[in-house]
Amino acid sequence: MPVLQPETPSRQLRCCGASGCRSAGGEALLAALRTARDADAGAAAGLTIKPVGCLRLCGRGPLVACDGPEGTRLYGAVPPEHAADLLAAAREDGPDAGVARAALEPHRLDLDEPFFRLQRPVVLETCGQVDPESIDDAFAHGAYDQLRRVLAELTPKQVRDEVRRSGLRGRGGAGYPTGLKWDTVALQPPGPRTVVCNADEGDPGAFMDRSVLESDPHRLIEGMAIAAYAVGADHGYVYVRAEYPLAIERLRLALQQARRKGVLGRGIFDSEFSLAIEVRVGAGAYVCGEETALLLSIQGQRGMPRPRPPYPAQSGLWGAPTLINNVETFSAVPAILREGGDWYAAMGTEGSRGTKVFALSGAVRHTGLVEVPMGMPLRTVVEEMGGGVPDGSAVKAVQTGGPSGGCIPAEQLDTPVDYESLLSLGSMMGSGGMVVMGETTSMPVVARHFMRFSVNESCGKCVPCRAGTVQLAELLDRFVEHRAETADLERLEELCGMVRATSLCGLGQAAPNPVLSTLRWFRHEYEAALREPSHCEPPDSCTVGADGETRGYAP
Amino acid sequence: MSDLEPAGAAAPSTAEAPAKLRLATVWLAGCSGCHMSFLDLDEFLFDLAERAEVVFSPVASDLKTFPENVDLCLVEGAVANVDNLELALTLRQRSRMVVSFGDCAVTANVPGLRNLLTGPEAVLERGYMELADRGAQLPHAPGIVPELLEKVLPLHEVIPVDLYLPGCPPSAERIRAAIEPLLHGQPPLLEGAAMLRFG
Amino acid sequence: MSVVTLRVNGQEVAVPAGASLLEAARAAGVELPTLCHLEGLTPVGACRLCLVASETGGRLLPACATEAAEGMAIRTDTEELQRYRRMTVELFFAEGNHVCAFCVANGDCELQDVAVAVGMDHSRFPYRYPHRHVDASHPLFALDHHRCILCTRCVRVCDEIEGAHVWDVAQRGSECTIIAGLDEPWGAVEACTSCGKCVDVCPTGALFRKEDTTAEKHPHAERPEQLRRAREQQQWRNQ
Amino acid sequence: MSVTTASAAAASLAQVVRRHGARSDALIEVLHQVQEIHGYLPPEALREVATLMRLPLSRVYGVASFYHLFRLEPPTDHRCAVCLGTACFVRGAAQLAQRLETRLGVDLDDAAGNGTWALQHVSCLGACGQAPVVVVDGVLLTKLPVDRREELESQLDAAGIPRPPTV
Repeated sequence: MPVLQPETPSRQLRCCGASGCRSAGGEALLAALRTARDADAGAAAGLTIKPVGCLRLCGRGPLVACDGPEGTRLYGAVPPEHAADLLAAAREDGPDAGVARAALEPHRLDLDEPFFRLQRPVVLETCGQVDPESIDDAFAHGAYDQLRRVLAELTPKQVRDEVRRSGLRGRGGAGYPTGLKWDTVALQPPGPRTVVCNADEGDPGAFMDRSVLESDPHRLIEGMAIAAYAVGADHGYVYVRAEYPLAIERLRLALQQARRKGVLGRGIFDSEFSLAIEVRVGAGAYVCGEETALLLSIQGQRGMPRPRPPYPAQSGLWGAPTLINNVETFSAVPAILREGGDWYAAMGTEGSRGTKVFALSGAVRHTGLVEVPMGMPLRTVVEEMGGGVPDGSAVKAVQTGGPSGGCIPAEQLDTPVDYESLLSLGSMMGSGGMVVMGETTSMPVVARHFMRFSVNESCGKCVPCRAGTVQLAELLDRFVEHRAETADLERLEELCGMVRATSLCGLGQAAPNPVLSTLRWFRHEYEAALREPSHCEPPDSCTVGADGETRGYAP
Repeated sequence: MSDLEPAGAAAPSTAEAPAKLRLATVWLAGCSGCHMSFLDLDEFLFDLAERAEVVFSPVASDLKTFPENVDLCLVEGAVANVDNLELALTLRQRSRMVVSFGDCAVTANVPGLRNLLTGPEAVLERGYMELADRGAQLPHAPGIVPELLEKVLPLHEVIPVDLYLPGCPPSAERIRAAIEPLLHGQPPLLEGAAMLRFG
Repeated sequence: MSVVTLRVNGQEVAVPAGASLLEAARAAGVELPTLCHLEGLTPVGACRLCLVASETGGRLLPACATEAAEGMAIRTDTEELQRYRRMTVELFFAEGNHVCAFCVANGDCELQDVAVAVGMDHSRFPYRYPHRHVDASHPLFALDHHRCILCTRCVRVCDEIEGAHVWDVAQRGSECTIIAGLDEPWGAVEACTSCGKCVDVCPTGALFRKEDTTAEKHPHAERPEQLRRAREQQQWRNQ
Repeated sequence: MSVTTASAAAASLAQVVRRHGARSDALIEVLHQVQEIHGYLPPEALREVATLMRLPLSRVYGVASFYHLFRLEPPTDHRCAVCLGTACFVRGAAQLAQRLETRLGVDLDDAAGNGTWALQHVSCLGACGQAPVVVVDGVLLTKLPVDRREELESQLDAAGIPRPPTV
């Protein structure tokens, strides 16, 4: 199914009501549309104005999709003054339709553009189609069909087999095989188990999970419920970062609706299976995306990671085996069960099956959400779909994996997007943020940006991360301020290696990655930042800077 | 390090007594305790005098200018003011081997505590104004009273250092264990609590 | 009691099931440097000094917090581990205000000891001189935050052995600090029983008795283990 | 705070704790709600939470101070948050933050600010498509023209951010 185009097009206006478009004035537009419709009740009869989730091209928000038998037209950056035009344009052969469409033409977005055409919606298949605040609309789009079928027809083991067959790997960043994780939890000694959804999407530049939560929360709930059934859990938590108020609101509403409709609770769909799901809201700590920290935070404590093993699959919440997956992972499950694991595995590459959602932003013409098959060349995503740098200059690098990832240089853009390829380039898949950088971006400055992030977000438990990132940020200051020496370059690399190898959790272990990857691909920028080797002749010629900076003696 | 031969010995060996090693000791921002400990070497000082000529030292020489061609220079104290800095840069240029001698040189130690205040102004304000019983006045004598650096630094943050001899002060035994091999052109073994412990 | 067999630096050792790699190393006669770990308290694996390498590769393992498993083979002193340990100690020194010369713990300080053990003769990382303070509000004891290395032994001994939970860690990252109560003066926290266990286990001169001056502090790091054993085995029960 | 509102706040605090059955794992939820009542987490409220939830004081403070969305100081009347997420960063957020610091006469992330205004950073607001963005007293400003000084200043004027007093 092509992206954004409903199977059975009825006459409707779909307005994006997700955060991206809201920040661009989506609410005002929706209100204007409703006012215009009410003012013109007769003419607008039979026309639905439907708030939906993300329509992908966030940078051109607010977005409105105009559906009719002749197909779907998408409009972007529509000011509320155009509300009447939108209504007119959506009406069949109204006398003003042509005029209105002409008036809207500057806002028209071409759905045949690669940005839309090359998408392969699986996780996002209903995102932008379904009203996220209506469980009935979700039902109409097939929500909970798979849960019903699974409970009636499949054993937990059959469900896990299907997921294993799909080759799905964790979409939170590390890419651990999902089926294997489910098996590990399921095969623990008898006793209570818990499922946890990690919705603490903290990587700057990543907003995939937020979009799913805001666009179709029922898909996540269904995925979690299927997982809970598959591993034998009767309790679940969704841990959402507090910075996502709209996502929290919609998720809470969806859970309430699901309980009311008997999709959650005791004896779901007349089976023996029961499940309760609670929402836990974070309070501003990136490290809580790390699973052991997340579990402590759910338990009302400081989110400080602990050494693994034991893994949460063995000993998690309150010591019980706990399955933790992220939003996108759970949300892929309903489609996998509907179409079969083999269907999913047929997409993507040998090691990385299926599709992946990316949030494309930075110095790129088309900013927004894309879901593509794994293995698509990075260049296709960034240059074709993203349209390259807005001023037409060349892409310098693409940052993936957030503060744990790295910068991939332009000359490596033909690399396929999959877990192993990105790792081999010194970056990582991460949760799916993809930030494009143009020629003007300085790499030591980028590295320092991320290091400061890690300094700020370090929990402080282990020394390499708590103190090492601070020293790394200071070293990077020297490069940014052109007062570094050759010895600083060695020290930088050595300390990066140490922090990576010795930190307790993934945050610390990955904190040096932005430095190491920029050192690998843009070393010349660091070398150019070395200050001129000084040939100080004491006493006067070696000046002491105002900051008392006195290094730089070269014997 | 092991090639530390007296500067005078570079020439083809003759039948004469081997040239003496040119030794300097320097006192930067420190309490002179390391030098006192040095003097505690007692009779070893005689052995030292056999092998080395003290060419610059606050305790054994009247020279005011740091000489050229120094073989071994022990530096006590941190780098706290412009005079310290100037001397540090000079001695590095004119010495083949520089030793950070004692905790102040190695870590900035007690002199470094003023780094807890932000900048020299705050230090002077605290010392000469806030804590003055009477006649509070900031010292200001350009060219006479050396200006304070923004921060007190350990020696190795200013010049490359070849050897570190921590301790506050390093005991005479530790000093001897470090110097004695150097006099014979050997690198000392700086390991274990006897040689390394701070404080 | 079941036993697991493993190799430490090539040497076979047998330890009771459930023992840590640290215990296994000791059984093999290998002493690993530690700062946060203390017998009798829950291991946290925070100081990273006891990291060891598995011969089969993979991530380094904190020996204090990793259970010994049958057939494991670890190395405790590779060249890489030695480099990392030295850097770790340098980072400790650089992040606090550790001035041994006039410290109450001078001469009997675990931070000093590990510096010697890893051969740290100076820190390549600039000292940061953080602004910290001294809390001398308690009638018997004082806490000098300048010397704190955030090992959390005080937090754990107060929680796990004394049961008072006076201490905790506040803030995060490089801002982390040990607090009493609601970040109050120690002397104002009613929960404190003045038992002094936190002072006994502090590896540096951060927690000390007020009567002690330079180089006069002598900790009692063995106490948590003694107390725990006595309690669990009811060694000191009357009758 | 007057006596009546203080006791009302205490009563609602007790209600908040009761709603969670005083379960210790609800501490973060409870703190969120206490902050909603007071605008921040005053020490008396934290003490009350500890008592009602039967938790050590230091545990409550440790948690409250770990999470950056919890405020331990009363907030300033006006607040400005600048997004330093990567997408905003690539589009000049660092310069924007500097500009705001100068304009308001405050240091970034100093909760006390200048007494009236405080400027904080946020790591990502998820408005990456509208980068760079700033939130002024809850209102989102998008696509700020960092490179065009005049235009930027007038947009900041319009958002109510005061200019520094001219000397």
